[in-house]
Amino acid sequence: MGQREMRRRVTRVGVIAVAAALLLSGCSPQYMVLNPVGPVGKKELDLILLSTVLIMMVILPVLALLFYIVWRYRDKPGNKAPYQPRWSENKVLEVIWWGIPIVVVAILGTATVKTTYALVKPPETNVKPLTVEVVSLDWKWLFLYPDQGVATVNYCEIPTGVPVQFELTSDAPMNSFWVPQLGGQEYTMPGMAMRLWLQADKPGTYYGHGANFTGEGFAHDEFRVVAVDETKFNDWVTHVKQTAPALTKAGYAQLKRPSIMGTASYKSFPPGLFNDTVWADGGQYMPGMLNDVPGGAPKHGMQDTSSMSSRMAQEAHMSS
Amino acid sequence: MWEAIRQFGDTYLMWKEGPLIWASDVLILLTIAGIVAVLTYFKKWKWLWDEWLTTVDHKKIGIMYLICALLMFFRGGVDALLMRTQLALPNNHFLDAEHYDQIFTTHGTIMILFMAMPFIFALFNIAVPLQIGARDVAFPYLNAISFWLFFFGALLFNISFVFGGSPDAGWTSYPPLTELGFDKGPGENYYLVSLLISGIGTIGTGINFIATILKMRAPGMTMMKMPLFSWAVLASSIVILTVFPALNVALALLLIDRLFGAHFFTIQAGGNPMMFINLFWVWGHPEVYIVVLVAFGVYSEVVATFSRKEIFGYKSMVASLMAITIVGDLTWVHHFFTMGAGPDVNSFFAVSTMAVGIPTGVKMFNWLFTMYRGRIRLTLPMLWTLAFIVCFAFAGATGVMLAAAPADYQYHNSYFLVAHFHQALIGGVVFGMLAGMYYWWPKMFGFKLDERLGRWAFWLFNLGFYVCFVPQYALGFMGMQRRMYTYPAVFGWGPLNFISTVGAYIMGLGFLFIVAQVLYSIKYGERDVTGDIWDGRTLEWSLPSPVPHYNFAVIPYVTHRDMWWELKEQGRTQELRPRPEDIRPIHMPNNSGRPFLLGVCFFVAGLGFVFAWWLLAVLGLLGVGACLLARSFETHDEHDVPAEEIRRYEAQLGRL
Amino acid sequence: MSTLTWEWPGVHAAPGETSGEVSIEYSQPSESLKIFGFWLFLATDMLLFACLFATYVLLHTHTAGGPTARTLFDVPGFVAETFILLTSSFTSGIATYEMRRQRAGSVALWLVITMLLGMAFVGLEAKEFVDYVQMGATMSRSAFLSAFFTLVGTHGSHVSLGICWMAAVLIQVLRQGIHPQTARKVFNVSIYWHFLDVVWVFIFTVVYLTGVVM
Amino acid sequence: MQAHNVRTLAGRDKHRHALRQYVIGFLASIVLTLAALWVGFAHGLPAGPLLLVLLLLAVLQIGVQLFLFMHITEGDGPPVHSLAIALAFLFTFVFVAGSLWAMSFHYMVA
Ligand code: HEA
Ligand code: HEA
Ligand SMILES: [Cu+2]
Repeated sequence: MGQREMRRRVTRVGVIAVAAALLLSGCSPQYMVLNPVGPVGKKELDLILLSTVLIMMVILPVLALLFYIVWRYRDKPGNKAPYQPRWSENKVLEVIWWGIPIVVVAILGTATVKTTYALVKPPETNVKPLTVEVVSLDWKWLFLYPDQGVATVNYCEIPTGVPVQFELTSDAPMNSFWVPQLGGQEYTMPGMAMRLWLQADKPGTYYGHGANFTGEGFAHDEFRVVAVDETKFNDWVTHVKQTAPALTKAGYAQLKRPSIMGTASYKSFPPGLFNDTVWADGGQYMPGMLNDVPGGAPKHGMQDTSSMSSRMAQEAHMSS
Repeated sequence: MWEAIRQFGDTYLMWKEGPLIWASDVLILLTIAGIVAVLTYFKKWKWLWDEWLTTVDHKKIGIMYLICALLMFFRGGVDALLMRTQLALPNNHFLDAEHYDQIFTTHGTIMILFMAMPFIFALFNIAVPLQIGARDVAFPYLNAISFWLFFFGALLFNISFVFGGSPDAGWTSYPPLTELGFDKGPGENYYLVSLLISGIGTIGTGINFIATILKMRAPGMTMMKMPLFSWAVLASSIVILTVFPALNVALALLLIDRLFGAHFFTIQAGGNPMMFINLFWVWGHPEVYIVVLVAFGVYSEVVATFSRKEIFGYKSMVASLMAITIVGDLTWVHHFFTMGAGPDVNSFFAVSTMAVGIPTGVKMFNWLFTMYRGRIRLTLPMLWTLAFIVCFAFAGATGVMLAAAPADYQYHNSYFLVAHFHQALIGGVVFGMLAGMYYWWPKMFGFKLDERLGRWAFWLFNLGFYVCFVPQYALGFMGMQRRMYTYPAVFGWGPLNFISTVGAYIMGLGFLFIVAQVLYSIKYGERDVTGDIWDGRTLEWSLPSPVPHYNFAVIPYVTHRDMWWELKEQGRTQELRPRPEDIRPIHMPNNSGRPFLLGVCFFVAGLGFVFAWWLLAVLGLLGVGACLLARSFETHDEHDVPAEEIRRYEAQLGRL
Repeated sequence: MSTLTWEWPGVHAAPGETSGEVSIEYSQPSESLKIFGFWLFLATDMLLFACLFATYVLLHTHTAGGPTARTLFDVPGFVAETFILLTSSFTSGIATYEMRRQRAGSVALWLVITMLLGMAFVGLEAKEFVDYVQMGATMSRSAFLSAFFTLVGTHGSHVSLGICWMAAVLIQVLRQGIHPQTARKVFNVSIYWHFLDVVWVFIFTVVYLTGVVM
Repeated sequence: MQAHNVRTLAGRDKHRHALRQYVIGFLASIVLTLAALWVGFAHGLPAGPLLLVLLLLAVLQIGVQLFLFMHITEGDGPPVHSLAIALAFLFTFVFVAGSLWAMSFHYMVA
């Protein structure tokens, strides 16, 4: 094969790859990450775009240079381009290319740090936030509304325009709570209560899924976040309170068994269920938790070893 | 009796599992029978033992690593094709969840630990002693041990599929999913034990090559005259030394949890599963630099050779290697930005991660400017190198995008990540290993690999690569998670997945061309009569191909960086030919069967640990102890090759 | 002579360069190479302990209602272990010193003393472990105890291995006297021993002492 | 074996100097340990400074072992083994401190 032809092919593959990437990542709503509906997702998208632009500003010239050099200095009889086999040092050039990446990293680093700190705060401060406690189970998602007193499985209603404080834990192997259109994910870990701020600005039903592998049922570990305006949200709460059954301790134990299920709603749940779960899975040792409890003593359970062995029995049961 | 056999078959041989397992069983038995038959028919047992199993010669050990790496590439590749077949269509049921989980786990583990690692060790062994003008590595016996530990570790991992069940919790194997409470099978034990065994061997290799490079260079070869590939191996070995202990500790602690009921990572009795994740990535991130740095070394050699030009900015190249070595060890937390360690932690590790891009970028520019004002020959090694620059620029770009912590909250565990790391691992490491293989193949075997078939392989593999992995970036933006064995149709992930699968098959085709190329070239490949088939620059090209077992009849005195090329320029190549009167008897290490035996003992002990068959474990460990003691009492492990013999041999090669 | 040109920490004295003389363990390239390899091994071993220490520090308060460091550790016991190990580090140093003076008999004697001290240490530690287990403080009682037994046990098994290795070296010294190869072995085994002492100092400080006083 | 070509060491007092090093090292290690015990038990320092002092004493102990016992400064050729050990200390610090920092989760929901 001639070298020219080969070169053309290199170019073609490169161009197709770039074009495909650009075209595909279009504005179609299928691209959830690129079509955020809340301030958190938007901030993250901004950073994604900034990083893409910055890095492409370096990468694309590099590739252009590559193609030019290979074409110009190919080993072909009669090539008139200069040949200097000992030209191997140039201070100015080297300073330039130590310098360019440093500048880019400095810019991107600053933006990253800013966004990182911004995302641990509520996206909006003058609206009273809603708190939703999330427990990932094998293989379903339990949402508890401490202020409303209701609970749901595999779907989560939230009011639009209100920052939502998700408190995350797991009562199964570690998972990750991800609603791409609202914003990035965070792990749900047994024995820990993590915080994730999200907010929906537009009503709609948004896809959510466990993002960290949890075993056999992982592919079906899906849930939905339903954003509605505030009055509809309140109506929904009232509706659940009137029509749904209660989640009992026994019901929770049942729920915890590994299984795949559809959605469910509960008009109430055992008080302190979230905290109990965190404590039972080792929460007493987590540094953040100690602040909460004077003297570091746990609020609930998990002091005597009998409950520990019962947990082991439960786990053994779960795996069988 | 019959009942007992049936029960054994059900529990360990998994006869109930169905055709996939039966087919594998049959395949394995046939392979073993075939190997035994061929060896017996050609009366090759003694040859196998004397020439290969007991060898301590770095060149042969290198070749054995290479063969294993290619075989494992095939195994991992078949896993990949199985996965891609399952994912081609939504709601597909070609594989069930259980098998899919096992397959992505073995795919990832094998590709990184049993394909990429032996591949880099193959190149370490083949090239380093020759490049620096040494007769062997610093510790040839240890080198053999390292190989056999890797070999038996890999064997143990591979038999899991047909004997007891494969691990199925991902190559990262996070607890508590991998704790006994959730995962009772022996599969996870296989993962832990086999990685531990090969991990010990890897540390041996790291020690060996640091010692070799720092202490065994030919006289006159100062560090700043050393070829860049050897520098890269030094960098990679330093990383091995600093981080492999972390992997071994993580694995050992999880094993202790599983076998002895401890609570490091359980969620009862105060265990903290996050610590495993932390320790795993203390190793896991630098691990990717362990492999890619070696590839960088290959590219540096190839670019200079095939541009017929000195490497540009040698000192910067060395500095950037060392910078990546150090800074690369400080970035591990970027694999769990989403754990919520807080903005301070995330900010620090985000910036340190991006900082690795700085020295890497310097290398990119230096490669480019090595070609500038050179004369570029598009041979196979050079083609793979050029393809690398394109591919890795994007891999690095997406890496830097991932490093922006808040953006990573959106990419993490999605197909965007899968695409990033394949681009880095394939575009960075696999391309580099193939470039290195093509480059040094004539040195190893005395003939060149066929260019025409090689070009087919190259274009197919490259085309396949982009068709396979570019759509995966898009899938990431569409919210598709990794490690899903199936997905519904509603999200529109189907078409892109289908394209991706097609790409994977094209890559498979490319791989088949490589196989064909090797087979074809064994018969018809261009023979290398000069020993310098590429017009090379460094010392290894001053030797005949294949290299005599003592490497250098007379150790050269090095005066220049690209010594061989320099002498060629000045018409002084004769100086690197041995003169009869300079030839002295040479000390060479003796062959030994003990490293192989040690490997067997580790294997036996390993099997004991996997199934908690304690007697077997103790027996194996006693064997290990016995081998070590025997070694300690060995006083004479070298022999002299008489000067006369060397003279005769060199004369035969036409060098005297 | 190398030992002797040492003046101040950080000042490197390359014996070959300064006086034209090399101490015996460095006198053959193949042996001095092995010493270098062994230093590298010590470097990785140090990082192995680093990971175990990190795990211990993270988990040391995770007692799951079981015994805590303060209630468990027996002060005279670990103080005795510490002094024994410190002394053995000294005696193994003397073995090196005698090795450099090429006195095989004396080397053997000091190695034996070191081994005996080592055995006493391992014995005490084993007794300590048995006591704890009898009190119900087993490895599976709590994460703290898992980490404790693993960290201290790993050190203990290093010491035990060191004793076996030292025995092998001892036999060779007795049989063959001091020559570059045996000298190198004596040197390596004794830097290994000092290294274990370094690790112990940290176990003493981070595990035991802070465990009982903080 | 060239065992006997090796020149035996010159000068008696140089030997004595080496021996003195070992003895000093031994005494230092004992004294440092006693000091640690004393600080720990007899002195009522608050937790932070106490830990600091104890760690400082431990670091001094390392110095004793490395320089007085392990001959870290000796060798043939450039002191690369000292460099290796220094690097190991650096990464020991990085991995321990880094791991504990990453695992401290200060921003959890309390
Ligand atoms: C050989 C393998 C390899 C290599 C070399 C890299 C290189 C890099 N990787 Fe990648 N990575 C992996 C293999 C690799 N990675 C794997 C296997 C995983 C996932 C494992 C799993 O979860 O299973 C992963 C995951 C991974 C993550 C975690 C994502 C997540 O889990 O959510 C991150 C985040 O920061 C990351 C970043 C980077 C960066 C910044 C680099 C940098 O080193 C890249 C540097 C290169 C460049 C930047 C390009 C060249 C430079 C220039 C042309 C100059 C201009 C540069 C600048 C302006 C900066 N990688
Ligand atoms: C060096 C490392 C390396 C390499 C080279 C590859 C190569 C490939 N990988 Fe892999 N991959 C990983 C490392 C690597 N991978 C890791 C670490 C993971 C993560 C695992 C985890 O999540 O735990 C992963 C995960 C992973 C996934 C994600 C699975 C999931 O999350 O669900 C996918 C999916 O497409 C994939 C695909 C491929 C493909 C198509 C190739 C191709 O390049 C393969 C090319 C094909 C061949 C070389 C085959 C040749 C064989 C034939 C032609 C024979 C054909 C015969 C029959 C089919 C019988 N890989
Ligand atoms: Cu990484």
